Amino acid sequence: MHGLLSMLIWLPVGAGLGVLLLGDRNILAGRWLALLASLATLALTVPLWAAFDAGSALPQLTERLPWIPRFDAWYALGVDGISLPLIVLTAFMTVPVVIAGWTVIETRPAEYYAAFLIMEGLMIGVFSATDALLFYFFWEAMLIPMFLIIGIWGGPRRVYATIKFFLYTFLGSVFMLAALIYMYVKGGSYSIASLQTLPLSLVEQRWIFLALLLAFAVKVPMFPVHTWLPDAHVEAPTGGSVILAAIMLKMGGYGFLRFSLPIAPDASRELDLLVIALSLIAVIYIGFVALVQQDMKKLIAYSSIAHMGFVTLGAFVVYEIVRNTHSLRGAGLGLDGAMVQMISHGLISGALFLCVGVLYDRIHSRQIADYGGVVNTMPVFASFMVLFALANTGLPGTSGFVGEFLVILASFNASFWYSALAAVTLVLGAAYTLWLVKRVIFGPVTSPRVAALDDLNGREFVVLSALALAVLVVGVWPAPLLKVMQPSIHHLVAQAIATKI
Amino acid sequence: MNPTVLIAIPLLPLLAAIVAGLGGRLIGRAGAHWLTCGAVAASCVLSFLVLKQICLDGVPVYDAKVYTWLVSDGLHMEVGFLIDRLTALMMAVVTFVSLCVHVYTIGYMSDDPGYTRFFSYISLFTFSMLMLVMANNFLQLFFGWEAVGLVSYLLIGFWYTRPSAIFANLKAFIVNRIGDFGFVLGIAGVVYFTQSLAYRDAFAAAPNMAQALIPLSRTWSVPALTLICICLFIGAMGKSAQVPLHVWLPDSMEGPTPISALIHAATMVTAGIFMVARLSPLFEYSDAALSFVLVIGATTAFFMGLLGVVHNDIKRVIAYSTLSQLGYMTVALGVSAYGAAIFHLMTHAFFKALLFLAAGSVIIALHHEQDMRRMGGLAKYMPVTAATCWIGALALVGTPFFSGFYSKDAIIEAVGESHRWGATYAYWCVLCGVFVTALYTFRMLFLTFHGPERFRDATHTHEAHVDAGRMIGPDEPTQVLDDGQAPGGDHSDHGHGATPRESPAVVTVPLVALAIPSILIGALTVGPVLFGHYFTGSILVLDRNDVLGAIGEEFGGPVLFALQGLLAAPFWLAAAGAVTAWAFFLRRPAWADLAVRKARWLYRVLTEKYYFDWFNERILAALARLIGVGLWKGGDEALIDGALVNGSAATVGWLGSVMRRVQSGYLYSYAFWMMIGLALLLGWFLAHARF
Amino acid sequence: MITLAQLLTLSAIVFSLAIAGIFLNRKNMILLLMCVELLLLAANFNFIAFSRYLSDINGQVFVFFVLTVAAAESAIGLAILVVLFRERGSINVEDLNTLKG
Amino acid sequence: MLIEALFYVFAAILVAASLAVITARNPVYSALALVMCFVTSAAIWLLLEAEFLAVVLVLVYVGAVMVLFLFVIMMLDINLAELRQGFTRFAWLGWLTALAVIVEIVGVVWARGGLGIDASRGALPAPAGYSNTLELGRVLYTRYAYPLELAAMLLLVAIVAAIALTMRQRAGLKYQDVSRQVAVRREQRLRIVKMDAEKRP
Amino acid sequence: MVLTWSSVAAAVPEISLTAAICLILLVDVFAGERGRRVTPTLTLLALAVGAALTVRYGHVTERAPLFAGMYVADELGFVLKLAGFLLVAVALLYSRTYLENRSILRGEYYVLALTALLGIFVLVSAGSLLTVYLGVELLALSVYAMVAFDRDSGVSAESAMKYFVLGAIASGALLYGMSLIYGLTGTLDLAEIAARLRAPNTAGVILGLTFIVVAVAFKLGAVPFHMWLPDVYEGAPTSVTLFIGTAPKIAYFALALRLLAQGLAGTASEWVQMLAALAVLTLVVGNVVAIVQSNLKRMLAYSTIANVGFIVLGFVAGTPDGYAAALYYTLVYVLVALGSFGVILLSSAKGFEADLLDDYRGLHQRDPLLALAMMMLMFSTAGVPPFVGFWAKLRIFQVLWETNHLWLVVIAAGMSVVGAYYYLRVVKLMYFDEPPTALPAAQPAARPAAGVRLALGLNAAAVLLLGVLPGPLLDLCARLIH
Repeated sequence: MHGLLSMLIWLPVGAGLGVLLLGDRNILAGRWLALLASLATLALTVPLWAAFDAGSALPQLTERLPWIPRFDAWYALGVDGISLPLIVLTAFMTVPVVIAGWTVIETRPAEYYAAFLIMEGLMIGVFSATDALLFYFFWEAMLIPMFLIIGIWGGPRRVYATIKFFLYTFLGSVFMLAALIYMYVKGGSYSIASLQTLPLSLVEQRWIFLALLLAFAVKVPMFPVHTWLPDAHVEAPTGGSVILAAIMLKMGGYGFLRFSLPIAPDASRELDLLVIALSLIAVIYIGFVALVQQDMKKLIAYSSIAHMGFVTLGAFVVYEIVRNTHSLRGAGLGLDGAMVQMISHGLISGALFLCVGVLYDRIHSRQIADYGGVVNTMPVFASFMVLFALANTGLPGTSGFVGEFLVILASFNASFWYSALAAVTLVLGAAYTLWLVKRVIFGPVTSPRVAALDDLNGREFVVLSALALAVLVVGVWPAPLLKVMQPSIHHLVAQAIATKI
Repeated sequence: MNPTVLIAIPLLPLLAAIVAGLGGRLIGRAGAHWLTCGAVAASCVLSFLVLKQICLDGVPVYDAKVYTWLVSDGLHMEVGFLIDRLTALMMAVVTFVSLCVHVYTIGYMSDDPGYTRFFSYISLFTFSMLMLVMANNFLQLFFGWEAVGLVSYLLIGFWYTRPSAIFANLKAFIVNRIGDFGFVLGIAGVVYFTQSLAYRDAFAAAPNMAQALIPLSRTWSVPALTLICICLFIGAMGKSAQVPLHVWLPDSMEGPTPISALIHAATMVTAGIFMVARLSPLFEYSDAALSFVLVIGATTAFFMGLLGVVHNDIKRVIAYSTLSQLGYMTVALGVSAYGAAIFHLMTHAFFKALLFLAAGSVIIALHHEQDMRRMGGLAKYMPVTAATCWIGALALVGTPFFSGFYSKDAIIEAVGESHRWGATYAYWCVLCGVFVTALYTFRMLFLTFHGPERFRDATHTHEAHVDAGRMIGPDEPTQVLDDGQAPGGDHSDHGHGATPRESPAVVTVPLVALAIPSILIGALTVGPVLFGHYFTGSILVLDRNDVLGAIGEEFGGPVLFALQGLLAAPFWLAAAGAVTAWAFFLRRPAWADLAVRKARWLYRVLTEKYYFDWFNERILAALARLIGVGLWKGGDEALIDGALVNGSAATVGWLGSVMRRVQSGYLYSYAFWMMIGLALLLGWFLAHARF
Repeated sequence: MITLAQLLTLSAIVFSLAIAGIFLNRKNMILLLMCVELLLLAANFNFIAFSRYLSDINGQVFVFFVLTVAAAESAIGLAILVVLFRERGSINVEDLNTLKG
Repeated sequence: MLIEALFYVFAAILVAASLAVITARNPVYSALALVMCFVTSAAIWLLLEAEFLAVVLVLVYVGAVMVLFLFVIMMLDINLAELRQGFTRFAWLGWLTALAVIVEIVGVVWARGGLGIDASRGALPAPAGYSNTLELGRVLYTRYAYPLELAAMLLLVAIVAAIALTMRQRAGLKYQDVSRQVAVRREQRLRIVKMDAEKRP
Repeated sequence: MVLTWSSVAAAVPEISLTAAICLILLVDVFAGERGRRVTPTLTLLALAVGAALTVRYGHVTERAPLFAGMYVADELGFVLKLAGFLLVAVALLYSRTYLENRSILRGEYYVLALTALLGIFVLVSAGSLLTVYLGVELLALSVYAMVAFDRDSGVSAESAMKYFVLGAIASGALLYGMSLIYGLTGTLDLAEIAARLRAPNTAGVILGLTFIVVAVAFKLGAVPFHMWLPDVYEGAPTSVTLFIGTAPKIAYFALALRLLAQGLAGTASEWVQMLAALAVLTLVVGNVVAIVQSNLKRMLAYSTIANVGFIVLGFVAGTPDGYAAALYYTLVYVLVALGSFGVILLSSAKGFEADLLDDYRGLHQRDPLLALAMMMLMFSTAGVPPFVGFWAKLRIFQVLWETNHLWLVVIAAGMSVVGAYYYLRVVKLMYFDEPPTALPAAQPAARPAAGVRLALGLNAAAVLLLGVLPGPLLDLCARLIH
């Protein structure tokens, strides 16, 4: 089906503009338009998945129109095994966000929906662009709606948080842009495929790698450039947190896979220990930090950082594997793990933020201390929350397990210690997540406010059920997901270990 | 073997669990228990069918995948079943005990509002445990491993409004996770060497792995297999509650009693034992790992048993007993007597489940009273319970002809036979353990079923107890369930003065059903299971390690074995323990008080459970929180956010406020800066110009 | 004979003194306008000197235009000065600092 | 030789007058010093045989511009006493910078090869019958027609700007508007009232 | 020398503009009070006619010298002049209500605007040092007068005075430099100068060059010759700020291009270094000081300085590609500045300047269109896609890479992040903050016509459209330079 990707990008964007035009006065229509558009986008991913040939590593369903002939920049789209799951994830996660905001957002609802829909389109654009300039275009443009979402509908410190978010990401991206332009100047094309094959000296690669690292590390986020995330999450409205955690962070991981490894393989090899060290610090350091959080969203935000540490670890452990074993076995494992971890984390963290949102909508507090014994008044909600919490701890049978397991297996190939340090998350993750659950969900009812809680309403139930289902399906049978990625990951491994010098 | 049957065995309980869990309101309480009991009964029947096929019909070992979980980088991760004698035995034990517990629960939980939820959980547990034992690969093993942990977590915290329960379940999960940490590493190590998760590939590669080294630093490498096995065993330590990861098990008694019987005595906690036995082809090649296993097991066996002597909560006493018995099994593993370990596992499953269920029966009869100091003389009110409990206790202490005797004696003999490093230590531990076992077991029996009737005491405060029960640690806080805290179970109107009545049939029938194998199973199966070649093909024992084989050469049938046992040290030690218990706790309670006073420090150490909990909560947890706060406030907030992020923002702002001062508003200063700029440009470029 | 170097030196001195006058004077705005005239005079010196040196009339034409511009410029400058004085009642350079930072 | 001597004399006066312009405390003195600058400059230009410009300089500058300056000084009625204070303590820095620029330029001018041309020679003597004015006039209206038009526009701008900025009609101020006076019509000034003659009682 | 129509047809913008100036001046003088109302419309009409005539007659594709080489007609000039017509027309359109509310809606204002435009045209087509100088002065003198135009405003007069004095120093420096260049090359013609100057250059040439660079830097607003800019932007009536923030930038770009890149091409190796140093200073000072401002006009002034830093970087590249990038940046910047100051103008009312940042609190709730437009403009200047400002920055980065200026790329990139902060601050005020409870009492005043708001909307839409489809304008800029 030609133009499918374009439709995926522009349908939500167009619908977003439509909602904006309808305005706050016709918000009922606007809401339904938003919901239908997000559902339609999700529905469009079905033919996308169906049309995708899982046997090929090449970009598929490609579209190519001249955009800026002067720079040889094209409006070029395509999906491969790495971007396809992320696109589906994006389309999937936007629906709950739209539904979750249904009655909650009272100020400027039209703009709220518009922002999310436009952002959805832009994010799909990021994942489907096969032209680096187009990629960057979407990548940056997406900051604007998120900036507004946090800033307008956020919590009390929203301004600080959103500006921090914007500047942090902007700082990273600007240097990525500089690197991309450098390569364009050198190679004469912005096509990602040609950037990947562009011969670069080690010095060049090193600089490019660092520039890209800055951009992607901020987005992932990696220690020590992670501090925007807790603030942004805490202050963002529920939908904002969900998208931020579920999709935006994935762009960093996606960037590593799409740009850093293939474009600067030699520099990646040279500097892989840096990334691995930062990843492991993320897992452990952030795990400890998460342990002592008083704010639910902050805790989940920190947990996101720790989990995303597995993505970067899985991506870069490849080089250590080659160095250690002089073979490639286990290399794909790490990358597969990184990919699955991204998808899974998208589902789980999104679900957890939605759960917090459910509570926040009722009590208007995110402080753990304000809760306790929620299970007594909200048993159905409690079941969901416990499920997602357990998924967050990487329980087998949920999606959270798959990625972590693969990455741990892979990193053992590199070094026992990487594997051991990464596996610490089993303990720390369980500790901070379940401690949260213990304090919030279990126990006797601690306050009259908790006693007055109503259980999930229909909308919330549908949303959380869909997510729960997704978490379980990916956990119980991840094979289809892996199958789709396999050729692309193989291709990526080959690119990553090839030398460009 | 029919794969459909095999799939049905775990799947039936799963489906029942899902239906009962999600549709509990639709099918109602009766629907829930009929459904789950039916499902478990069906899988029990099927399991026995499988056992029959394997043992009697000589059906070959089944090893095939069910479905491919995922394929990554050529590594096939599958869900599949390995059905051999070991598995079949475990399946039978698991489903049978589970069935008993299901039935028992109908009575035990009858007035609990979480009735359907409970059935859903235990069915889910049955599924998970079956998946664990039926696995043919590490992935599924780990899957089941974690799943049983999950259900254990849910069930310990079943009464989620009780702070102690939700504390206990969190503790259980985290401690288990520490074990899993090792387990995962072990699995990763196996995958590293074999590129496969399947047992058969790992077993095939074991001799090679035994040669390989894993570098832990530039200069220090350790034998790969030892490292892997120790890692795997750390997992087992968590699940099977070996020192020092045992701390969760006593606390887990916060869960309802059927759970204690099913999960924390009979099945789940033995998963670690099962795992090591299952992986015997790996462990066999690493003496160092086995020595490690041996020492850990021996320590657990003796020292945990000691704790049973001083505690008053009936369930806790049985829990410490479980710890100790698990230690025995571990010791057996450590001396390569895997068969003995599994054998003990099996017998222990029956009699320990029996003991727990009996204790539960007592607890219901006394309206959720668990403190033995408020029991006594119950035998005449609850004859069936008392009788079955006695049977279980006799089995536990290893009375000849009872099932426990065969398994335990085999272990002790095997340890005595072994020459592995640490075997001597282990031997003394297990031997003394026998005395200790008898001591706490009979103490429990006497305090509960015999002696003065203390349950009529209406007052609740411990200080009010001035009778014989007081002598054991009046200041010890016991886990007593306050009636008001049991959800829905409002027993306060029953009054404590009422005469306890024997429990209903749904409770007693499972007791009897478990009592029978507790007596007989040992004698019936010791020959083939322990000394025959039952486990050949399932468990690998290298010839040089084959202690059971050595003992087996002298084996002349179960009766002779028992008669020989009458003459052996363990029996007399057990008898001594029983007598001591009789003397101290029935005949002369004052002696016990005296003993406490004489050895106050020892008593203190024991009541404080060797300070493990104190260390974990006060030192480890506090340290973790301290590190967390330090990294958060110091690292994230002060250093990164404060100094780097906001610091650079503030620096730019400061720079701005300084630089704006240059823009002073005075025309002459503007002109002056232009002149300076001109002069500098001229100076710089003329200095570099060509003259 | 007057050499080119002499003339250029003279103009350099006048030019620098003119700029120095602008930033050394802190009181009187009118003086600044005068300094501007001096500045243009210095430039004119250069043009004439080069024009004569090169025997090229174009330089002198340039001076002619500069003189025109300078006249226009001083007219506008004085007009602004008048407006300023009317508003502020002062032509003190140091009073001219409401806009800053 | 004489020309050179005269040059030195005028140059010295020019520099001194320039200094006086920037250092005088009274703006009137400054203006007069500036007149001196222009006059000496004109003299030097005469020495250089740029007669037309020398004349124009005196006519336009001394005659018109400087008068305008003096007119404004007088008109604004500035409190001279207040303006008397001179330089501040950072003045030395200003002098130093000015000196630096002078040194830099002069250094280039006098250095060997600094300009790339021989700066030690003077103007070539004008050919016989050479008329500076004629030469200027010849190019001004041909080659420089376009700049000349622009110069006209510039002057127009100056006129418009000066008028726009300074001509103001203050409310409450009585002034004549000649065009309105001329354009006045009878009806605006004169109302003829018809009224009946008073009746005698 | 015979003047024929065909020989001056290329100069039709200047000719029509001069005619329009005279016409409007006369109409304004003789039409009396009622006629004054006609002047703004007439001016817009004149600009439209001028543009039309230019399109019809003034389109040259080949470089052609006119008026003895004093005037150079080329396509660059053609396009820039059309842009000038458009910018001045829009600027005047935005300004009308503002002028009315401040009682400075007078014919002279429009005449001065047109003479300034004439100065711009002269500069754009300058072929000789003399015409450069005259263009600069024509533009500068008109603008000085415009800045002081609000005679009731002390700050206006103050800023005009500062502008005037400093501007005079700059033109003195320009003249001084020109005199040296003239003396050392013997010609005033830029093409001729370019032919005679060859690297390596003598110290004298560099001496002259430095003076000229200083003057150009002053006109552009590069540090440390920028000091007039914030004061003038803040002090001038907003309509004038709008004016000087837009069309003259084109002229100053042309100034830099004609003088440095074309006339003094032989000294490129020197002025590239000078400009590099100035560009770094400009980027740092502009961005950093903008952060601490509380007046929006002043903040935008520093933002202008920061943007000038980027334009100068285009010249630092020293290649035609670099000049094309600078041209593109200039056009883009001017478009954005037009919109931003337009927002200020449209937000203001009688007695309410709307020039403080705090005046924009909650603008989104009071006037969503203005807020949306302003947000788009701010993100554009910050260089965030999908707005056109992104491409401008990208272009600059690109030419810097092409010429291997690693450190300039790093500094420019870092400074864009710093810069983003204060643009975000404006968005924050408009969108995240609540409007002040006590709004200044609205006085009966003229409201901008719907058409003006529409124009502003189109202005913002153009920023988006050019951002999504940047190709044509990029191509145009490249073609004009090459």
